[in-house]
Amino acid sequence: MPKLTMVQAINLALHQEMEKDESVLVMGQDIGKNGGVFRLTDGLQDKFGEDRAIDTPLAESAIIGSAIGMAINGLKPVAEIQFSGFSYLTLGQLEGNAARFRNRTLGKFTVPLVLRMPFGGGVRALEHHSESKETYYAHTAGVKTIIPSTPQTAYRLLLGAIRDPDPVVFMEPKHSYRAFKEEFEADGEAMELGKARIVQEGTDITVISWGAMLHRTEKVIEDVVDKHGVSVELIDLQSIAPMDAQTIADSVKKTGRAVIVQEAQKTLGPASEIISLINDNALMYLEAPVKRVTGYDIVMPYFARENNQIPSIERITDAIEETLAF
Amino acid sequence: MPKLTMVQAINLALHQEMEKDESVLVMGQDIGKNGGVFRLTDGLQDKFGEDRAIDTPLAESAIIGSAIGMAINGLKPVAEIQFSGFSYLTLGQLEGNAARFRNRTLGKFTVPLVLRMPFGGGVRALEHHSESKETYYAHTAGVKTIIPSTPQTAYRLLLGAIRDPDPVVFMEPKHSYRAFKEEFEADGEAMELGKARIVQEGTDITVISWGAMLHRTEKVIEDVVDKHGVSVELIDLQSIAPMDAQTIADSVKKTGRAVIVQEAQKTLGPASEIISLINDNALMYLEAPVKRVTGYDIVMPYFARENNQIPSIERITDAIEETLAF
Amino acid sequence: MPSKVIARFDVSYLQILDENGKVDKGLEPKLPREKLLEMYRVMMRARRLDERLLKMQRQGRVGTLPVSVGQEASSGAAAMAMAEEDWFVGSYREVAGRIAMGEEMHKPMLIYGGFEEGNYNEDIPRLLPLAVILGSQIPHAVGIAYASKLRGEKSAVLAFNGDGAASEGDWHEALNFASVWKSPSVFVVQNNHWAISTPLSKQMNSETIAQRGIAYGMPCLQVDGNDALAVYKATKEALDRARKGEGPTLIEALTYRMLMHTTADDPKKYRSDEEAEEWKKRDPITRFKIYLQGKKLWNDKKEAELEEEIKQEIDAAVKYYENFKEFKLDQPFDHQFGTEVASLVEQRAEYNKYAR
Amino acid sequence: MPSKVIARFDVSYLQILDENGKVDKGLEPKLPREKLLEMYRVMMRARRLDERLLKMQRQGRVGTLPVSVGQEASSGAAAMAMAEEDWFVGSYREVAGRIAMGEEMHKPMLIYGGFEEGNYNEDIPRLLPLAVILGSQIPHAVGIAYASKLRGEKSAVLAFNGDGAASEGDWHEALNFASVWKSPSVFVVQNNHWAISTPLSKQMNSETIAQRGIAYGMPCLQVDGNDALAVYKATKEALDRARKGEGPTLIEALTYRMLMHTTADDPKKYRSDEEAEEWKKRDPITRFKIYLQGKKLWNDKKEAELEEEIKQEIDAAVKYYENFKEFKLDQPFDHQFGTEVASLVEQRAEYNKYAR
Ligand SMILES: Cc1ncc(C[n+]2csc(CCOP(=O)(O)OP(=O)(O)O)c2C)c(N)n1
Ligand SMILES: Cc1ncc(C[n+]2csc(CCOP(=O)(O)OP(=O)(O)O)c2C)c(N)n1
Ligand SMILES: [Mg+2]
Ligand SMILES: [Mg+2]
Repeated sequence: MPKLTMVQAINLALHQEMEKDESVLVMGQDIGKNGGVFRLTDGLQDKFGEDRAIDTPLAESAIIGSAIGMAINGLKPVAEIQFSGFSYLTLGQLEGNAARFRNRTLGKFTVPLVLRMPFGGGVRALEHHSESKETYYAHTAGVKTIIPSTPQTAYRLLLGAIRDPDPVVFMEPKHSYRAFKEEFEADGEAMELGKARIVQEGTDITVISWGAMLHRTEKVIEDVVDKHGVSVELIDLQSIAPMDAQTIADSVKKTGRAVIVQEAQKTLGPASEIISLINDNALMYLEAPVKRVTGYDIVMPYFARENNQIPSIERITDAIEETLAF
Repeated sequence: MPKLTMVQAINLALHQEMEKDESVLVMGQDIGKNGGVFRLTDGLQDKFGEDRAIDTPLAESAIIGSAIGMAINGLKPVAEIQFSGFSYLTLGQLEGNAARFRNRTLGKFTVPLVLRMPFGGGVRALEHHSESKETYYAHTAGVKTIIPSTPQTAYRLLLGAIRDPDPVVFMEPKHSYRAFKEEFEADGEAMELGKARIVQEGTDITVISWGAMLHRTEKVIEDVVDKHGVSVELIDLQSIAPMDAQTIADSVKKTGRAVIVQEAQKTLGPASEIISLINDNALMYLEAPVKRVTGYDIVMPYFARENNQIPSIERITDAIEETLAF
Repeated sequence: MPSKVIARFDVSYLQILDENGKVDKGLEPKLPREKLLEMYRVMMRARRLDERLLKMQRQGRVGTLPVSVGQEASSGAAAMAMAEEDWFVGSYREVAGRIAMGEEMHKPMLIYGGFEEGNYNEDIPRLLPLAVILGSQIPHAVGIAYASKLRGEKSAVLAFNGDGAASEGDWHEALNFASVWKSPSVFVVQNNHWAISTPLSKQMNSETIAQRGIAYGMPCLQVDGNDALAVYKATKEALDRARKGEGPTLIEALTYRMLMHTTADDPKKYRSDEEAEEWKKRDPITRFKIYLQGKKLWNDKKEAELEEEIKQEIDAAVKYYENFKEFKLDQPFDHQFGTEVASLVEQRAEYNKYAR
Repeated sequence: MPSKVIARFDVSYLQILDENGKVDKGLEPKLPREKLLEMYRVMMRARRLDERLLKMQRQGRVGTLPVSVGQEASSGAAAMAMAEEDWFVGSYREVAGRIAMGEEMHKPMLIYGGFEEGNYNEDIPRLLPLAVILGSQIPHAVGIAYASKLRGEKSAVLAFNGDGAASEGDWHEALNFASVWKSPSVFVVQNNHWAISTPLSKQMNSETIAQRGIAYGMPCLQVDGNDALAVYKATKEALDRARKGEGPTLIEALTYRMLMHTTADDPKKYRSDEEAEEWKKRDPITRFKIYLQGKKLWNDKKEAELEEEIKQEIDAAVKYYENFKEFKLDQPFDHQFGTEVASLVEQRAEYNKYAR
């Protein structure tokens, strides 16, 4: 298998799953001929036709709203929102309907859909194109919220999301879309949703991150390990909701220290829940306060200042070193 | 001054502020002749006319969207969303525009508006009428999120919200609308936004709540104090964002124990941020894990089962007793 | 400003049975006698069910609820125009339409009693539950229709909303999608002149709601929504066209909300009794009864029999509802997800510890 | 289905200057010579600015950006119809309109260079910044107009959006509000036939966008958007009516996006070169130049002088932009709230510790 970028991996997952399962379709703005503004859906319309790779009119709420109807009536739509900054327009339908149909009808009508969207900064984009608002979705009972970090996990998690019988919000860190390639198994195997992934085992400190921040954090860890000779456990959260409390607690019980790196704003970002889960399940093992390196509680700045809002190598390094030294 | 309910207190605040400041107006569905479905705006149209107490067409996004325009052009609109369950339709405008205009234009265009909405359960209402989703707003940089708990604080906080130069989401615990009356000072004084309120000082444990849950918690505390002779500090959070980290930390440093009672679902409810702030500022003072009593991570059930989703006297009691005994 | 006209449009109005029950023979649909009798029966069952629900609410046996009194033709006759394979996507003021679909009478009692169990009908596979978020059901209708069409099924969707809901963004987005997709769907707007306390004049500034169809290049018309024959005929033709692949239709059914918005509402605060009295004369049921009588299909004896039958049906439903005590407390956890979620297993245990 | 027609509507089209620059004398607005020259100047400045921006983007000196080439008349001439006290509420493809409002050329450079500082003009109090969330600016326009009207000011709002944005729910909700409120506002839809890669035929299924006005009982018309005179005349009349209290108008300006959607887009993936070539013949600037020449208001010498003047203006803007280095790093904290917030004071300190 050649090495693939995350864009290629996601595209491949869509190709394979649409081939395998007739009820899967993709839809969204410019996803057909144009292959999506980031080319995630390239080639799908050519292969599966306009009816299964639908260029929709420009209306986010109706994209998910009609996808809900399709899902109720036997399809498995994978809808793309062009940038997560426009996905807040879908929250009425997502919270009010996608998340509720199963429960509302005691399982008679269900909504197996995937809402895909690129998110996050670092690509010199315009206003509204660089947000990290996974909290909106993770705080929505009845919806699963997934963020992959590598081509391989993006592939497997997307397969898992499409095959999941319930609505899944699938947020793609666009900074990692083409940042690197990876050796790759395209074996059609899905990854279970709801599980964090231990990227590297360690005993002195637990570092938790997800999406594009994971890679920045990995770099810091290499340096920290080199410099201080410590043993770091790195966890890729992957599933923002449901959150894998067990893996987090097991790790912190072992290391006694934790740092969380998130791109989202501080107040009520996923780190808040991680800290709370540590409080619930491993507080007495903590040897230092958990540190969170996050965006500030400000609106995402335009790109000239954006890098100061996104956790930097320096901030992550300081947080890890301070926590180790506490 | 006669005793007033929260409904009357809010109504009075609106009357006084519209009288005092010509640029204040109210708008929303059925808020005019009908005085709002909960009568919060009763009498305002009679007194100030249809142009300053506007019955809008039925469209939440345009209610806030047009209110943003009014605010940009010199008015101070107080817009009502009939139930918070329909407020998610406003998030696109709220996050994308209300929260951003000041920053986007370096202070040239600002959006002093208030978005009022009743929220929470306990009133045997229909689906979508009993939610507690303050997190959506509290996680939105550029917006303040306020929840009053008593007639007096509702009055003062609403005045504070209307006079605030930025968008404020004002969530009213409808279970407390008419639950009790209170002796009342209608002196036109606003309360500063962003501050928690110490309802009762104590030294053995800190209990934090807000909105309707505060009253249920107060009852439990009376019993616990009676039974165990402990000293409890009760904090009314009031301001979900910005959150009053100082008051929380000071209290926990003193007591070493904390319980949080929230109606919202568990994952990423405000309690998660409170726990994180305790972690950040007072972890080493903790003698027990912070306990949170919350809604479960399920869709709000219809009212026959709703009481099991809302923190009950028993659950709150157990949480406090367990934390004391830890 | 002088310039050239590049497009012309018009909106038609259909009435077959006038307010006095007089029928326009030229327009009268040729319906079998059983269908006509069934239409009357559906409307009567809906009316009596509403009346009983109101009473139950006043007695505190169920919670807040809306009733559909006066709107029995605009949803009931429309639903009777459906084919077996069609879908029904309603809002919450289609009691008659749901009854026409076969919904059992204890279902709304369960819903307004606070039980999700009222939201599905095991044997009615294409009847969606109530939609409370106004307008949000309309995109669902379009998606359902899309799926049927994609599979090549001959199935259409009949969707409902009120005059107020037509102001919502979702409504616009969905009608546009339907038009672009040539979706096999029919949109009935029950224009009952009020959205809670908001009159049409504050809801919109156009002569009809029907003309919104023009915006989407969608066939549209206005019908007398209290005239079961007109509603039936317009809906039937639209559904047939939808199934033939000719795309969607917008039907505005002019009707009136004869009672309060919900039991929590007091119309005296905002509208005159006279207006409501005026509309009583246009009652869809009375009118239809006169029509049946004129055709010698109905008489007092049959009326009495029907009343008795309905009473028994409703009594049985009430009984079912009142006996619905042994409900499963932790049902919300059964159907939160279709897969097991560890945190919810834990939370269910806590829930069950305290539930009652 | 036979029935009676209850309402009729039509949609008109206005063109004054045809594709060859021939003017319809009967329709020609009587504009002073200076105004005509200014109109040309505005369009030319916009065109050249766009071209320079494109070049800067290709050189990596600014980030992704959209240009408005081909649409200079539909926003520029419309803005020139405004009165001093009117508001301009745009989207992002109104370079000419903004220039007509007096925006300085370094402003867009700052925006696409990643600086919020490009978003305001100290001396242009009623020009709103770019709106990126499609359609979301339209309710703002309605609210701004409401406030002016409430205070009894004679001021109208001119709002813009594209053909794609007209599919958004906000657009529908806002136009309905405007109509109900008899809002002094004018909505110009720049129908440039594409929304990124989505052609009109997949965006809607109706002959015109103008006819959406019928849905709201709002006067509406279609104009040749590449004809500055038609755009000007239609907008002027609509704004005048708005200021007189006669309510809003919907204007569809037929135009064409001659280049890519943004610099990140490649139109070759989805549309034919021929289509774009066809539209080049309808260039709004060429046409207007022929008109001016016919009136003896323009010649090659003036053209050369104007080009030189514009070049200098743009060079100065680029210089300003390139010197914009000393920007305040913690600006986001200055304008997050109008009051002091304790947590942000703390966070600003951390930000400043790491910022660069
Ligand atoms: C999105 C949304 N906003 C507000 C409400 C509250 N609400 C319930 S019914 C109603 C009026 C609906 O009017 P209309 O659409 O005409 O239907 P009708 O009640 O007349 O049948 C309102 C405002 C709601 N259910 N959903
Ligand atoms: C709500 C929203 N959805 C999606 C986008 C992404 N997007 C930016 S421009 C564009 C196409 C807009 O087309 P149109 O309204 O016709 O304007 P034009 O670009 O042709 O001027 C899209 C889909 C957006 N900015 N906002
Ligand atoms: Mg109505
Ligand atoms: Mg366009």
